[in-house]
Amino acid sequence: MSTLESFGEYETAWCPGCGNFKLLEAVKQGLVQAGLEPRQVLFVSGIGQAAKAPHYLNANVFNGLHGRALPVATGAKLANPELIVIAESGDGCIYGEGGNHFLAAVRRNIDITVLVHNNQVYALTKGQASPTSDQGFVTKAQPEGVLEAPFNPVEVAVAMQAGFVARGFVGKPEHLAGLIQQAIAHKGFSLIDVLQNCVSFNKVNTLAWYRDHSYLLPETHDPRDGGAAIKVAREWGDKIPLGIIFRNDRPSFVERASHSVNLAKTAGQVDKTVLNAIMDTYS
Amino acid sequence: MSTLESFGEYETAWCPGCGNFKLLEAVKQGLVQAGLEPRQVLFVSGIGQAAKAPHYLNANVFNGLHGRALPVATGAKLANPELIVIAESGDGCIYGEGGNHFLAAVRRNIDITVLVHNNQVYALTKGQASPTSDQGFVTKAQPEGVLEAPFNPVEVAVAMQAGFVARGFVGKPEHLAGLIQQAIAHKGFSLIDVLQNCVSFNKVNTLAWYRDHSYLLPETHDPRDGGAAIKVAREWGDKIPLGIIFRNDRPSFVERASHSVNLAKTAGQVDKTVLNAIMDTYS
Amino acid sequence: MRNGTLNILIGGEAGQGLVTIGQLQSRILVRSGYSILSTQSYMSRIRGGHNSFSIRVGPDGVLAPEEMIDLLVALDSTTVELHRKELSPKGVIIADEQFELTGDHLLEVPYSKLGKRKQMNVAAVGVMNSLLGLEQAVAAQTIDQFFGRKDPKVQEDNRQALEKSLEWAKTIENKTLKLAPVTAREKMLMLSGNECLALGALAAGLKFYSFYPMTPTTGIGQTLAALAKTAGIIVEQGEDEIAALNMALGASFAGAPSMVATSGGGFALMVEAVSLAGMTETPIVIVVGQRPAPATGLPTRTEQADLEFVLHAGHGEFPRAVFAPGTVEDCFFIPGRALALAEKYQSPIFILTDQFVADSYRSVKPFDLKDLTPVRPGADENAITQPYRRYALTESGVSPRLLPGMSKHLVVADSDEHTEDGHLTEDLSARKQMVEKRLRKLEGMRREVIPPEFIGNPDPELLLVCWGSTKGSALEAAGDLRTGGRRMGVLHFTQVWPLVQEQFLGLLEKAGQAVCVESNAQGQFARLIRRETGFEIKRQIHRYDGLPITPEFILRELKESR
Amino acid sequence: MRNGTLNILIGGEAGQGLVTIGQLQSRILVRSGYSILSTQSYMSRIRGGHNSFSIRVGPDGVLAPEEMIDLLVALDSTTVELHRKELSPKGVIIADEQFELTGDHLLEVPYSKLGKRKQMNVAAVGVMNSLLGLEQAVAAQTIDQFFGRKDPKVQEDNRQALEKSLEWAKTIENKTLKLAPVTAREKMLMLSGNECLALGALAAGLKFYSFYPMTPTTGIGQTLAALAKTAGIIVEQGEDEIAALNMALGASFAGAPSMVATSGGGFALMVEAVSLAGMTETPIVIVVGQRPAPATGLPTRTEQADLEFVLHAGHGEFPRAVFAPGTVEDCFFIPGRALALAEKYQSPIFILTDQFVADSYRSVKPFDLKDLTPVRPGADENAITQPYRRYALTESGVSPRLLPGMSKHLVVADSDEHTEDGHLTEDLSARKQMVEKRLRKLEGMRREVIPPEFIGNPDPELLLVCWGSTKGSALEAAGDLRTGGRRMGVLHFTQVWPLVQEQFLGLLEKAGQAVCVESNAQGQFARLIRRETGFEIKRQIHRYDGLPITPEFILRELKESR
Ligand SMILES: Cc1ncc(C[n+]2csc(CCOP(=O)(O)OP(=O)(O)O)c2C)c(N)n1
Ligand SMILES: Cc1ncc(C[n+]2csc(CCOP(=O)(O)OP(=O)(O)O)c2C)c(N)n1
Ligand code: SF4
Ligand code: SF4
Ligand SMILES: [Mg+2]
Ligand SMILES: [Mg+2]
Repeated sequence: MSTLESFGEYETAWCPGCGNFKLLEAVKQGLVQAGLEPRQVLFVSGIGQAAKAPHYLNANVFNGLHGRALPVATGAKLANPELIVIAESGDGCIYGEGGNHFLAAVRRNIDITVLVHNNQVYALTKGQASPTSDQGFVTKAQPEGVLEAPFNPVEVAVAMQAGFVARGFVGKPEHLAGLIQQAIAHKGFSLIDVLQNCVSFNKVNTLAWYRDHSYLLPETHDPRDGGAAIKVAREWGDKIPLGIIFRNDRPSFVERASHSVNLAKTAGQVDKTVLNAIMDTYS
Repeated sequence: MSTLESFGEYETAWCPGCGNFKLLEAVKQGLVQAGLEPRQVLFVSGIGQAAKAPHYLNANVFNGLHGRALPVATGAKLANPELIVIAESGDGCIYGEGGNHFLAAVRRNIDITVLVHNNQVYALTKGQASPTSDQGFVTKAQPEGVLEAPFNPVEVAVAMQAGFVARGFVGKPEHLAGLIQQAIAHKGFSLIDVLQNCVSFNKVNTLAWYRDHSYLLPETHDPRDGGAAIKVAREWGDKIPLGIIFRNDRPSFVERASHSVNLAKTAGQVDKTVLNAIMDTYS
Repeated sequence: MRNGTLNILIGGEAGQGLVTIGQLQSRILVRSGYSILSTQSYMSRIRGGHNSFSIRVGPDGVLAPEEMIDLLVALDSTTVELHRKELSPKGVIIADEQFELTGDHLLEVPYSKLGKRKQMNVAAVGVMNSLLGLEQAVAAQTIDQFFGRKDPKVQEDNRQALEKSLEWAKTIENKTLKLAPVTAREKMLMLSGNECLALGALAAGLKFYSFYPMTPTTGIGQTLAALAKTAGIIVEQGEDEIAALNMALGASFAGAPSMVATSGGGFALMVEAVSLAGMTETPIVIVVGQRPAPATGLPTRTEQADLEFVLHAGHGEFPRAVFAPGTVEDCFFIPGRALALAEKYQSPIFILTDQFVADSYRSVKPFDLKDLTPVRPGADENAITQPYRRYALTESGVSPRLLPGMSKHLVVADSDEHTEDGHLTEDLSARKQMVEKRLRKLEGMRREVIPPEFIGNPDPELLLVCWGSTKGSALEAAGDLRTGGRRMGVLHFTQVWPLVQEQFLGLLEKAGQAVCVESNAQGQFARLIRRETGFEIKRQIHRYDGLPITPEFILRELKESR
Repeated sequence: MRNGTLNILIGGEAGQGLVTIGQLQSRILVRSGYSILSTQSYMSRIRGGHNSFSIRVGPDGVLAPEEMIDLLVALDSTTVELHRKELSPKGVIIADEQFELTGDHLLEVPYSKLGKRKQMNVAAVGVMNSLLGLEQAVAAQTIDQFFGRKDPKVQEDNRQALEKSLEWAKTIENKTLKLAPVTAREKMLMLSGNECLALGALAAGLKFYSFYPMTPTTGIGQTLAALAKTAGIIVEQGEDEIAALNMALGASFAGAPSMVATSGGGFALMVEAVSLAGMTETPIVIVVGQRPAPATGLPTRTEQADLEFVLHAGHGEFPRAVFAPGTVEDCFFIPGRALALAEKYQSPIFILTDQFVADSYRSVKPFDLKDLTPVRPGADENAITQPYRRYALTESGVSPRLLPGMSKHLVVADSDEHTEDGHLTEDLSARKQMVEKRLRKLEGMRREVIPPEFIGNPDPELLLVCWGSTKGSALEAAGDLRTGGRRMGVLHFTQVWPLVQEQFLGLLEKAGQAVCVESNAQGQFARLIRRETGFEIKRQIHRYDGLPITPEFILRELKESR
């Protein structure tokens, strides 16, 4: 049985007061609750402050390119379906640079968990607008304020019938840990969008702001009710819902595939009889 | 006043029976109805069978890369807001390779019209699955059938509150021409997803299939009613809605910008007094 | 009819079934014991336009495509217009009598009387077979198999069309096209470059293949997709090329020998992930099928203009190797070599093909699969010294690669500069060591380079230098000149990076004159040789109109540009 | 205290305000009439870690950064630990007395008594100013301006802190750090490489700039964004780098002189669109700010390892030019040159900078803007021969570029191979002509190359060859050796492509020994010179640990590696 200690304790490069610390704790907590050992888990991240997170715990890690966590995670899961694959990165990374992969991963319903540190800003590059930045948000790159409508990942994921769609908040780490545990348990694509304060570059959507503007979904919310889910998913601003917003049980990509294999285990083996038969078809 | 003849008549490289022919006619018709001259219009396309379309009429054309019609169109519109910019390409181009730009263009609400020849297949490369291919669709690249859930562009665009979202059908070219005219007139981002039969590579979603599975939205459908729109947008399969599904009047990107310029007209001019003042701030 | 071969060209519009006729006829020839080289020339459209399928056939090895046509099978009258001028003096044009053509060399076929409209393909094959003097049984059996036996009605129609057309053709008095009989009829396979790449990779232990469709490499993915279930591999179409390569890197990291394929434009999108493979030291094989660019260019034609691009793709410095198969057979062996090298040096390894070799069919001897050892990813867990460090500094630059979840150790890979344990670092002395470690791997790769092949007179007055798919044409052109009395040599590179000058510089210096032959406009390989050795190959032959370099092209250029 | 300069290093954690102190002190020095070169060294994090800001100052031109420190301003005790060994014999460490440090050279400052916690920055500046012997009025005025005058309370606190710290520092008996007085105090600007790139482009008529944030070029976009409204330009953040470049191509096509900037990894994503610019012949300027790679590498450090990558980026063959500013001043002039060249030759033009030059501040003379002629896109409609053909074949390879909607003609641009009118074609002879047309433009570009600059003894025994930002260090190192009695030369390339060998080969051959100095591991520029001229620069100095090449580094390497 793993414990919090199994996942270690590392020095970070984050700012004091950053929401990432609580998020990291919640991740460890969620892994423990899920009963996972470090070696069973593969974290795949992109680039950004959020994307450093997997360096700060014990697990297998592939820290790749900005925006490209999802395809790497998908490839790893396809190759070795026994790995618990968690893609963890920032809002800019997953919804911005990686937007196309986000759409594809939802459509594939690949059995990975995606954990987005959504601080509504590009933090590592010192504060430009991200796809989730609110309209009017002023930065050095957007001195007149953001003109684009913000991307609501939860709404798009629900509209696309993603398998498991949830929102967490670093101000509620216990709740977040529970979401993580459930997302991992879900067979298929799981998204957890996490409200995370950035003390250095987002002075609007602060910890207090998130606390004041979010609410826990009541027990009466049925995440399997698509109609209700899309309404809740649309909420943002004054009333940001936290919890599992939508879920369904459509079979995951691997479950739907016509043949299933663990390539990491069959690697190194080629059946020469099969191969010869294949070659013969070309004669 | 332009006429159908103003837009010319060209030899094409399409297959006899392809839905693209009717689509091309509808485009010309729509332009005539919109009262536009060829020189006022810029078509931007990507790569694919659909993307060849702008070569077959008189207008300004930028035929760019597979998947990249939207950013080119955006740049051109920002530089010269007087141009009527129409991005025209295939489902693979706009929703597949170009998925991230699709999301961004909707968010930007940039005043361009996007015309997607949606034949649910990659035709030019001889028939692989596209993002809109139905689940189970068999191709040489997907011999066991498509495993992914299809992308419903209309649904995602409505969920993201795109300015103007419509669906047309090559089997109803007059109706389609009307949609095109209205999309051009709309100030802001307009999407027209067009059901287009591919006689060579999509033997499932044929002209007859589309005819049998689609219906014209009744007059009672109010495209400004978001709740109704999302329900209608979700329809696919047996009942595919045709018409304007959703629209709103949030100001376009250029309207929201703090300063508006026609760069094509100011190019070549630099105000040296302003420049000197700027330089002085660095002393 | 160069060098005892015969050249057939089947021409028509896209969608008229000329590929069917071409493949069918090619297979019949191969099964009849002949050597063939079939090449395809097609437009970027699905119907209409003008496409062609050429089959060069002979009793012995066919080296290269030929320009002159001995037998022109015209499915439309445009074909006759376009290709008549290429007809050899004794050449024959087979065309539907309904075209009502005029002129010499014509053999007008009453297709409407030989079978139904649908059976015209078969009838054309029948007429050809008769002219070529092939055994009827082989054709009959091949046709049967080709169209499947599902529909007995179709099968019967085909049989009848074949018989009627053979019958009709018997009356033709033309012996010039009769093929010399073959001596020993061995079992041969008919394979395209793309098919060989797919099968070669499979045989070498490929487990994961991802792609985004792009001419001319789509065929690799489709060949593999058809076999995925049987062979227990995974083939996945990505949402774009960026995804295709990143996905493959994820799969490779997790333990699956992985490959992707694309063309120049798609590869352009993969460039960032190439650099990622270099930094994370993740094995990957990348096939780039070249076609004329820039940008979309001529999507269905051939060129060799992405050499410098592939050689320098990716930001920063890291080792790589680049193979360039010279023949369809090479396309079978190179993937195995590439997968093994990728695994051994944990680096991106490239296979640079082009539309010409990718779409060419050849008769090849069945490959010997007995001694193949499939690539086995990852290091032995038991040989690991504690604590496990994914990027341990070693003399060879190669560090022990374990697979996540497959041992008791945790595996950490990082795209940032990192310490030996894989965690990101900003320690600038660690940076220096890691740069050096990575680049040391190039030394090992240099020791394993496939040396260039030298064929010809040991002391040539003229040395044709070439790489990749131009090999056959260079060999044939050199052969012709040798027959004409000149001392000729050919130096062909199947591996174009790294270059080991000891393997070839002497040959270049010794030659009376070296001529570099490349399908590009700037002489990219010649530039590379100069960069690496200082040797300037002054005389160069370039082709960049989208067609493959032929022996005749080389001979013409040699005459003109002296 | 090399060559009459003084070197200040301010060190501390990210977030402690050391950039504020550094910029403030730099500006005060510039306003006091001194020459400066300020360089930044920082980690890829927002708080913590160890960053530094160095200011090298002297009465005359400062050429390069220096390693030895004369004045170390430590905002934390780690700074003292890390940098003590770099202190010059008479150097001084300024540190908070509360650190309770021990050892020599210490000047312990009672910051808590000099002002509030927030005013520590100002107090540090005050102490420095006193030691350097600068006029108080300049400091006071600069501080006022720097922090703005919005909050009178803060302004008052700042003034008091400055006065108290000056007061306190008066008591210090240290004359070694006193700067020599300047003779003529001209008005100077203080600008970083990034700022110059932004302003230079603006002055040259830039109208559209798109980007996706990436170190070290984010500053260009932010500088332009702040000025967009005033200057009437458009600055747009793309959803990714692919969008950034494609957007800029759209804007350029429509008539806006356009530029993008990124770093290696972001540029990797732009590569396909580079090829698109080549094919569609759309003018574009692309700034690539180099940093250590592969992959994410060391995001905030410097390197020159993307030369070969940029030179060959994009599938297929098309002309390009590559500039590499040697100084911050160059960063002002090069964008104009690049925009003009891009427009004239309708091609992608590159500016290759690096983190060192991008983040360095310099005192520069105000630029003369009088004679600037902003780039004017497009050809004259009246000079067009009918019918308008966007890609008309011409002797120069340059065809008349009209702008869509801006004339009576229709403009058609195509990424496929095309005919003169811009429509896609599969005519293979048209292909050949278009390849040749596009490549002919390179001839024109060659005629306009900025020749490399040669500085030094006409007949040098040692010739330092360099490109881009290493210029200053090479010059200073050469100067030192010349002082030591050696005949030295420096050959610096501000434009690294195309290379015109007549401009430099003679110099290389004449030199006793040539040494190529580059911030990469493989000697990329030396390889390029060999490829183009056959001349092998055997001796090479490489740095690839992320730090800029300094004069001392060159001198050490010259000693060691002889
Ligand atoms: C291809 C590429 N483009 C840009 C960058 C620069 N970059 C690094 S992190 C980042 C933004 C990170 O934002 P986000 O993903 O929201 O993470 P955060 O830092 O806010 O946690 C950017 C643009 C990069 N590393 N690679
Ligand atoms: C970067 C890149 N990848 C792949 C291709 C190959 N390609 C050309 S068209 C096409 C698919 C076209 O599909 P779609 O956009 O649906 O257009 P259609 O042909 O169906 O009209 C692909 C994959 C390309 N040209 N560029
Ligand atoms: S910059 Fe923002 S996101 Fe990054 S560590 Fe600091 S507070 Fe957290
Ligand atoms: S392949 Fe399909 S989409 Fe293309 S022209 Fe033919 S029918 Fe139309
Ligand atoms: Mg963020
Ligand atoms: Mg399509």
